[in-house]
Amino acid sequence: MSEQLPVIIVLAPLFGALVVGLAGPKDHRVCFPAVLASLLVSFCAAIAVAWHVHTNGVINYFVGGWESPRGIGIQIRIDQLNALVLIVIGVVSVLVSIFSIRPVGDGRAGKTPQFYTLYCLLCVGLFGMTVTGDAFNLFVLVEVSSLTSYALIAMGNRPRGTLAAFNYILMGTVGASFYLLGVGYIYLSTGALNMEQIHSIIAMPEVAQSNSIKVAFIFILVGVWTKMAFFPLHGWLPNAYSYCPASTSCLLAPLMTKVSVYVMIRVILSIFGAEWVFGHTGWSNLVVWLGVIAIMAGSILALAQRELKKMLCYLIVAEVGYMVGGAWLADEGNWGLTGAVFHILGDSLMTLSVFLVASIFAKKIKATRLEDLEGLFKRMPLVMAGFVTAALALIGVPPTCGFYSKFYLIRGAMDSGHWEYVIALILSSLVNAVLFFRIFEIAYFGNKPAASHGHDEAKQGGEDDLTLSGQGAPFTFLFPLLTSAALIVILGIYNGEVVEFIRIVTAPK
Amino acid sequence: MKCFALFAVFITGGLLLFGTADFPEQGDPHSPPNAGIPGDGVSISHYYLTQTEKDTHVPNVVTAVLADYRGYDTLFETVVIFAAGMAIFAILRVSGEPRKRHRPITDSSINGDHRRIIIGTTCRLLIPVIQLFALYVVAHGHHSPGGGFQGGVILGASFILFALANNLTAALQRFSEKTFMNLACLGILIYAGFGIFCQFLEHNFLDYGVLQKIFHTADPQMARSHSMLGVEIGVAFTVTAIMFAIYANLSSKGELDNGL
Amino acid sequence: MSDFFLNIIRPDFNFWIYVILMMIGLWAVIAKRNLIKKLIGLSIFQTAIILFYVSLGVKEGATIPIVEHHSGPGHPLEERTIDPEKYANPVPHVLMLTAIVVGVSTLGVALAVAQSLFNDFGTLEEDEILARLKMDPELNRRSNSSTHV
Amino acid sequence: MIWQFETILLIFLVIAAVISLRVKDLLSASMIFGIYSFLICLLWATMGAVDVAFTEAAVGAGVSAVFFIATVYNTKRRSSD
Repeated sequence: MSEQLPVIIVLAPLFGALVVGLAGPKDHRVCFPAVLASLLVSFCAAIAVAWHVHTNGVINYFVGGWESPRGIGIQIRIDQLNALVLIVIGVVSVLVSIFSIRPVGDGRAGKTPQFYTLYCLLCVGLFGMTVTGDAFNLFVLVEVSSLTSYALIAMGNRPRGTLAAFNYILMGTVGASFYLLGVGYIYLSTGALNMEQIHSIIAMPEVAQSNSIKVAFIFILVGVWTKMAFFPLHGWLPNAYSYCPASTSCLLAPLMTKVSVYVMIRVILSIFGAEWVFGHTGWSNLVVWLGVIAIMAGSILALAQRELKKMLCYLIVAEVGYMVGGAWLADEGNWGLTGAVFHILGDSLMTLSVFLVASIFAKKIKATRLEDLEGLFKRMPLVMAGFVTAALALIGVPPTCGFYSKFYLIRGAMDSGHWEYVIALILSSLVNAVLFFRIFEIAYFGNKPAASHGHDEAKQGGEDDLTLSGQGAPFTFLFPLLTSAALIVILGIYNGEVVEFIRIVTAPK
Repeated sequence: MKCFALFAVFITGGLLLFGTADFPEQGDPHSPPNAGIPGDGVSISHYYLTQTEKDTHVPNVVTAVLADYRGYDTLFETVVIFAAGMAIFAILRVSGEPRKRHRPITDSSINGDHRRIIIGTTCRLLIPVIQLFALYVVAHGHHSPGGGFQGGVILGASFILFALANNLTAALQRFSEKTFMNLACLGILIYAGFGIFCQFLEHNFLDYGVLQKIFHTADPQMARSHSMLGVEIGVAFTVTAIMFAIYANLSSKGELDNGL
Repeated sequence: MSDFFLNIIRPDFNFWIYVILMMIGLWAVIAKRNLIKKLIGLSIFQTAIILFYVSLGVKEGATIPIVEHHSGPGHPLEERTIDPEKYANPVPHVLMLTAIVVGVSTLGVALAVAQSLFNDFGTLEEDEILARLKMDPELNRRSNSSTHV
Repeated sequence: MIWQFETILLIFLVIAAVISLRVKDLLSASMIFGIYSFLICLLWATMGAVDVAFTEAAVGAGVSAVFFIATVYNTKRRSSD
């Protein structure tokens, strides 16, 4: 059975979704256990697969048994790169599902089964995007994950969130269509859809020179950039993530953009080949500059925000700039690419932690603006501990993984002489420091009487006793947060091993 | 906004035309998509055209590729539809108990309205034919254009037509919300079930050939053909249910009462 | 004139048209203010891509990709040879079936979101919606109370 | 595949697309979009893509036009552009 694991990772949440869809409307209590069980199956399968990759090398799985001739069926391919991404998706989805048990302020009144069905389907899409080895199959799974995320965002019942969801639909669909168009141009010049096959054909000199391949690459890149909210195309992200239900934002913010960055790296490495992409020197410089602009713009816009979640959303935009710029550094040893992959892993956990904290604030004390956070160190010490860990990681303080990913990114930038990227990275770390220390200051030194604030808001909350219970957060909030904070530190400590694992794929051949 | 739009549009158009420069001539049977790249082994298109019937006994190559060679794609395409149904339900459906009907609509009152007598009678005559045709499209997809999607959409459209000609409530009495949501899940369950079943028989996901033992066919190819019919039926269930569900929610603002 | 048409425009006419359709669609998505118009534009954009794919699979003088079925006793399957040039390329057709279905699913969800926007704002014009948001910055908190049901 | 026929279809296609975007009445726009879908379905039938044409006839010209109309029925019929 162990050779079936790659596809089980994708199928388990699908069955979870079907169980919820069939049994959920009759009894809402079925939903959560089914979701958690299916995600845990995926998570365990992901770990088993990663272990298998570690010991035996790359796994190739041919759906339907259509192995030869090459490319007639759909191939699932798991190497070191996506094994790690799969584990991260597993961790995040399981933790957020635990967080989502208490639907306070989620705007999903009476729609719990639909929420969990969409949640599982979103995980199906993300897992599927990660494992697939087929260019067109990737499009279908991108659509699965996009469609569900549109719905999850629009479920919030807040007019601004709905408007953001509509804009997201337009931009997301245009982006996916661009990706589809790029695959069309690839198919036009190579006649193939399997990533390995396309890669071997593009290595032929007469194909590599053709205009259609270049146009295909540009379209695919623009499509993926739209999905990951790379700077000029980031318009949909801040509103969509800050006005959607809490659990949704905790799931989407860490995963959607990072998996899209993974897709970009997969496209560079597995479809077009690093030699072909970085062979066009002008492109690499251009994209690194775009990344620099994205980092600066994201940081500056984050400084201007007064709402915690909005601020975090602009930080995501800056982080995407790190990863895209880093992946395109094209230094000799591919350290930039390695750093970008490591940053995908680390940043998912950091984003998860800060969004969990922001959601806990919003749920428990109805605080969405920075000024509302006064005196929180005393009221919720554990939550703030998690927040501090994540913030230090985002700033880039040593024992956390944020430091090491920035270290590898800067090493790559120095090797390739992209000093503007180094400067942008350091400046943005400073901005992060300013942002988070501002919050710490408010939360530590501000001493607004906590009780009066809590009561006024709690009356509106009605039956949710959470708001009233004041001190501390319940276990289902704390467990995901503290786990992810711990993982941030653990990933930082074991960075050498993880990077070595990543280098098997990213090191120049 | 208009300036930006023009700019974006012309950049896109220019890029597309730039890529057109080295297009193969249209209709050229030896172009890369149609015949592959020389030196890369068998072209997938040629393989499908020449080997499909030997591999699966299905003359309609498109159906065979859709349901078998690239069946994994089609599974997730069905999942996309299912997700859309769930999404619309999650976005639009008004929660809680549906509002009580002022005037219960029974069979007698459906066609009692004189303005609707022509439409009603025509639909009564048409709908059975449409539904029969939809079933034919699903079942005959192996030999002629058609298959689960087309059949499913037509079947769904027949319910939509019924709702348009009479009213949504009357349609929902025949095809209730619970039924279509369960039907949608069931469709995917059938599709994925075929795949999982192959896994239990120690083959890869969706490797239908191994189902020979179950269907008692003479060769694995015939088992593939039968399984394709099975998964097409699953697709048709989901598509029928979701198409009607989308219409029902869109036309009644999620209240599922008086629609269009 | 007709020579010019046959030699220059005609061979790539499909590609010209699909580029034009795609530009029309994209323009509508960006520049139109009405949300329904944007969605019509989006659909046109998607069909243009489908047109592009289908044009790839065309072969001069070929028929539909359904191979002739005569597996009688006189025609054992293994001995038959099929000339792939006689049939249109099935791969783009398969891919585009998927794309059409994905397109209609997205359209359905988008229309649902548009209706839900209409419930919130009472209009489908983008500029009016934005103006209303500006006038009433607290709108985003308006329906919060209803979500706690 | 007759090229004259195809050319005429392609030209009509562009005309239908432009009109459906220019009409201010959304109901008409939806209907013209249905016509557009039907034309493109004919085009695909002439190109040998029968399955695609079949799907487009059912989905594009049939169901999605109905979805548009259902939405227009529940919202406003007039559009400013």
